[in-house]
Amino acid sequence: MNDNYVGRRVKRTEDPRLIRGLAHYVDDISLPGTLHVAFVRSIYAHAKINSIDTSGAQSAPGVVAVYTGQDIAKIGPVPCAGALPGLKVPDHRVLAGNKVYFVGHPIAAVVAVDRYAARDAVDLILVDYEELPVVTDVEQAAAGGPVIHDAFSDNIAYRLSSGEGDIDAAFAAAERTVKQRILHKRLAPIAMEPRGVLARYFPGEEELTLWSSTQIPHLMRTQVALMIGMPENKLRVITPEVGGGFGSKLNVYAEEALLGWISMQLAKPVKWIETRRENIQATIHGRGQVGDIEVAFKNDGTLTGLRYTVFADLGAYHQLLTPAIPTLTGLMLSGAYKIPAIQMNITACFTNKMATDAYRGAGRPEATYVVERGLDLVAAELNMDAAEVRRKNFPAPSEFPFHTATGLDYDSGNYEAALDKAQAIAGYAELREQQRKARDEGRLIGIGISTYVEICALGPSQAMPAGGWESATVRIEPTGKVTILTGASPHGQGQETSFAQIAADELGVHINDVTVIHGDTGVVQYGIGTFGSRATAVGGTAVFIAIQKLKEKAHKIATHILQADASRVAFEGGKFSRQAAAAASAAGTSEPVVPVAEAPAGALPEPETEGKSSLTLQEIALEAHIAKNLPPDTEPGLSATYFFEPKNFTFPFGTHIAVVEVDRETGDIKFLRYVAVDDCGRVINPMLVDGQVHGGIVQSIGQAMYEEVVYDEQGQLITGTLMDYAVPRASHVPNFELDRTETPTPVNPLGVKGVGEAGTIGATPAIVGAIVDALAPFGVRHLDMPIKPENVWRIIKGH
Amino acid sequence: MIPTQFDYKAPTTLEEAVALLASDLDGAKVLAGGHSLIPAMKLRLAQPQLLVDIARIKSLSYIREAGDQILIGATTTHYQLESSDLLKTICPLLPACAASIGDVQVRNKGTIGGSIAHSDPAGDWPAAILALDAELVLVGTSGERTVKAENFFVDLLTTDLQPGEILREIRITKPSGRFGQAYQKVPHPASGFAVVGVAVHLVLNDDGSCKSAGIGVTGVDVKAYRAKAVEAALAGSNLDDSAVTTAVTHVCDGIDPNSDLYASGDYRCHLAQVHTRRAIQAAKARVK
Amino acid sequence: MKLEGTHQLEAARERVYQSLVNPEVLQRCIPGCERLERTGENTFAATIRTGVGSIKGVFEGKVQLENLREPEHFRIVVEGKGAPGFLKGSGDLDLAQEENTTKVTYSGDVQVGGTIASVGQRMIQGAAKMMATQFFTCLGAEAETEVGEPPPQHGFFRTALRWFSGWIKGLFKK
Amino acid sequence: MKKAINLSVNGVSHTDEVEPRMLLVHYLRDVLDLTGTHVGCETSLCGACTVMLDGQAVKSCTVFAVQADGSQVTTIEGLAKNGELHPVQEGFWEKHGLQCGYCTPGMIVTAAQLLNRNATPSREDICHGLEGNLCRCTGYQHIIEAIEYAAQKAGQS
Repeated sequence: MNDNYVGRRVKRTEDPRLIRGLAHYVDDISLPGTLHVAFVRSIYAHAKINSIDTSGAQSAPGVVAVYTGQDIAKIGPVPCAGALPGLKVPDHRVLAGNKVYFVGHPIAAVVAVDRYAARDAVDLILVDYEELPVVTDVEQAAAGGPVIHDAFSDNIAYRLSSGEGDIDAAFAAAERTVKQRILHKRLAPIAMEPRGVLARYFPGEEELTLWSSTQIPHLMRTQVALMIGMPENKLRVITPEVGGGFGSKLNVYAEEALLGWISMQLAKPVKWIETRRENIQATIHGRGQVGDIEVAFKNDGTLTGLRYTVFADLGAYHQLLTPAIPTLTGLMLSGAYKIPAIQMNITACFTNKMATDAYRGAGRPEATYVVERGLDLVAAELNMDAAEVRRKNFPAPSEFPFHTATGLDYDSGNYEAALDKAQAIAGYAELREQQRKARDEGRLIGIGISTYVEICALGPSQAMPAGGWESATVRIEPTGKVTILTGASPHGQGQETSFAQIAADELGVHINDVTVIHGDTGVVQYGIGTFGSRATAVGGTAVFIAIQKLKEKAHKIATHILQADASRVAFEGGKFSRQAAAAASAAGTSEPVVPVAEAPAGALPEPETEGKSSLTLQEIALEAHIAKNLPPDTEPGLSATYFFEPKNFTFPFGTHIAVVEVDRETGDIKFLRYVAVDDCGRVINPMLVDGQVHGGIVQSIGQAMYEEVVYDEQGQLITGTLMDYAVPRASHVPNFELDRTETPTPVNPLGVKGVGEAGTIGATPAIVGAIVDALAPFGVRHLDMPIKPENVWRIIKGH
Repeated sequence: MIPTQFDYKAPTTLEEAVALLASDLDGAKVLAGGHSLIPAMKLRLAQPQLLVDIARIKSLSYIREAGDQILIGATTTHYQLESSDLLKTICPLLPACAASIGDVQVRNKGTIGGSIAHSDPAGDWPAAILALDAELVLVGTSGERTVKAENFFVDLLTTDLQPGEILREIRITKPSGRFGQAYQKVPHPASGFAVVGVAVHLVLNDDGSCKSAGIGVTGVDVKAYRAKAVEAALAGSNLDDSAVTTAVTHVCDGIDPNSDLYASGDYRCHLAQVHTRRAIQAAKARVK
Repeated sequence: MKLEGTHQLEAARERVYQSLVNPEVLQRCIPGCERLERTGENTFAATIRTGVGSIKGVFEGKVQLENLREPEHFRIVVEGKGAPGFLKGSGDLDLAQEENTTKVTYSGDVQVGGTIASVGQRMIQGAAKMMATQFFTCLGAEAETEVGEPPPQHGFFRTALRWFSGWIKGLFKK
Repeated sequence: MKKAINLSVNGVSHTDEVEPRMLLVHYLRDVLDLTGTHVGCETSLCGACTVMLDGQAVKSCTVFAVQADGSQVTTIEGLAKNGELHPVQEGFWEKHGLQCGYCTPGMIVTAAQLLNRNATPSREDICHGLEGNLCRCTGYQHIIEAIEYAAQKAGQS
């Protein structure tokens, strides 16, 4: 492969429209005559609906229609893809029936001529509620509590135990053990663009187009088609610009199907744009686990067993992957360590809250967090250095593929190299020395380390609810322009650039001649989507292999036209050349050597290939489309499609080191340093990788220090706006010192592993570890997130 | 996100504004910068029938000296106060307090009068004007009256402004002699409102002892208040560390502190003590 | 949210009790109560227009008196629903004669839901505190009014409120 | 109840009748079809809707269109002049100051204001200047670098 683009800091091709305000998110698309939808949502966490009086709204100015749970019987249930044995699946309708189960549960939809009229009419709908007992605490839900769904006898959605090795023997024989109860509070993903849907039905064509802010256009098309009973090939989902997702748009929501259905009822375009309050109430939450971590180990720090017994707070209904998320935690409980016996016991329960589901990391941050907290506890118990106890338990690079007691085979890794590098950058030994001196002066400095492994490139289809592959089509148009269609529809990750980098190098063209198209099921072949740090490792690989297929065909055409022996025609520098000539043209070139010519106005040029010793891809593409001089039995056109099915996940890893200082008087926590060395395999664009890591770390800072979705005992969501739900700001974050090691994966030919979630997985334990370490002089070994200054102050005050 | 309907008037004189307010004492609200009122309207927690926009009354936006007083028009924006070279020289507490409000966009549009009239329990201005012992000029159909800042704040979001009255001007006695000022604030990580905010105005005697202290505290109680016990303890003291540390223990005297998700009442009072001390020390260090 | 506290009122226990369970007094003292119509022996339909500062809402609901044991105890339950959400409050009041005064001890619970719960977290405690203060300040004034005197006027409340707002220190415990 | 307003947006004069309650951001987006200005919260916090109103960065979700009557508004669409990117726009592109791009117009307008008032801001100045803008993707570091780049670039020219 050429390396003109791959591995370089290439500026994003999607940016010019975004920085000029010319990009289009769902709400930026306006169709003539669009009606607007607003929802009446439950203000109770659990209640019976005695009646709904919509008369006031029906007759209000501008109102076109009002729909309630009685009107939508023909719309199928909101889908759940988690197929676990014995899983209880409540009947989840797009509008509430005779009961509401959480604050924000949609009850009625008002359709009006504009958003102002729709909002006004919401206040005119009178719902007569009869309150029912509420259960918000997951352990109470498990223990009995008021049963939420009449169809079931209790609130336990499923129980599951997993793991390998003899866990009981490990604990029975353990020289030492530690145990800690750990909370993972609920978090709100808060994509800056809330969800939104625009639906337009064409009654003549019997076709429906949905513009939706989603991470999974194709899966959504299939599911919505099933829900509203429309042929899938008559439904087109278009994902315009998506303003962030973080897992929250890896879902099929009630509103998406309902808007499509309403558009069909009224034969008009209808639009709904989520408000931020709706977003916090009725878009999935992340995390939500309460568990006990137990670690068995030897006196020298060698780990011998790990058990995690956890209650998972699923919320009132399943969304797409709700029940699957806690099982992902179970997969990653070996962390970066050799642990011979591991067990996870899940009790997953319904509560009167919004569903939890995939939020950046999705079950894996929980695993990394409990394992890393466990390692810190082991270190504290043995009075060992936090880095050393980790180093002691790493598998060596030669031990890969490394089989874990959670049933995985880690692809490749060199954990010690990342730890060494991070320690060197941080000046770890000096930091410890500074810490000692500071403590002598009465200052509270803490150093936290996390050596994480994550599971990415989701993933082999066998391990996924439905389809873990990704698709790509690569096409060279008659004018020589390169078009890539990817199923991995991005929402900020920059695939238009990174995939174009791969293609430009592979095809020897300029990056500006490559256009990456995504997010339109009417244009792009079926795909899966962007989540689980999979876009480049799975989707990028699909692009790479599709290009190889395309080049095989081009090679065949080139051989025919050049009238050479196939073995003597080579592709180099963007040209197929007879070998003698190839050597000459291969001389070191830093710029792409075949800038694709513009097509002359009016007509395609006649191929001028007579007597040439080499052919550009453009020339071959033109021949392929004109099709007058193709080898026998060759299909015209020059395109290739590939569906890449990975054989394994990938396992990126790294070391994060956080240094904090705590204000002894106020409990304020200040970052002094933050060092991260991440290994995500081969890097396509280091600038994009850094961006992913920065963003992830800051979401971790949010989780560790600020963020928490709080429901009160009555199930009222009291962090309902960004006035109370604290998303980190610029002044909350330190300057990040990033570096990398690069251990390619053997799982895909690009060697890339994935990086989208590394920050949210690797950083939280380092930050919490640092704060706990700062408070170690007070005997503190663990604190639950978010760690607010008041928590810290109470500890200091208690001493 | 979408307020209920209302009527809107933008008078160009104060007299017109007063008359408009008087036309609907219950339903009319004054709109200045709108940065307290519009957020409440967007959540439909406030549903006024008529907004009287006083931002177009040119004569209400000014910062000027008059004799021994500083006069500030009610629609002067936070940013105008923050960036006023005059104030930086003669009363730096005001620009310092302004700079800590919300964010740059809020400061560009929000006004000192709007903030004071709204009397948010965690607003910044009330602390500063209490520390400076400001007077507020209120105007209504029956004329004008002047209220001391400490009598103006009555309760949660409740002031001495009577229906139909408009806050027209803030008057502050120009600091003189050897004085130092400081504003210390712990912003809420989400809203930016003061978890605790402490404004200090210290005047020293020639021997360095404290002649008088004005201390305004916000965020702690349902309304901003003057920490009179602290002021009293400081007056006449030599302002050394022990005097200050002892004085600040009184900052919550007589207060039942707010508790919310972010900070309990205990912690708030503790923070109030720490930041009152830090603000006093900073003010002392700034005495020229 | 729990609230509890004690008030010392300058009146005999029977007199205080009678004021407390008198619907006319309740209407005057429940902040913003515009209508209180008897619908049963001890239940009333209520319209409450209340709020703080510019934050206002109209709540339709009911007021109920329970567990009446004259002159020592009763329970009051207030419920209202409106566009900003709902609020529910209940309190047990115990009255004890102490020489010429009556000590009213109460403990209660306030719940809010809907918009006010989702956006008003920061101020709910203060608002509840303010309203409870208004309620008890008013009740105190009512109970201390001599029989036959006209009921206290609004202006009196405003003044009293100012003085009493500092006085209920320790009233609220979360 | 509608009121007539006249304002200049990106140098173009507009006259419309609007309900007094129409927010400036909805006027810009729904009436003028200038959709580069975004809505990200409903509590005047996220800054996605930031525009310049008479040269001052404001949150257009917290201004009624009627309040802007007679004013000059500059939105993200009006920041580039004669096809040339504003230095802050260039900085965001150069330094990868955006991912999903949703907060970006507000960030850029706010940063432009910041540099208008302080040509050589420190990292702290920049963070303080961005208090009113939330970004969920970038972790801010590249945004800060983008603004530093723009400051340097503007300083050179």
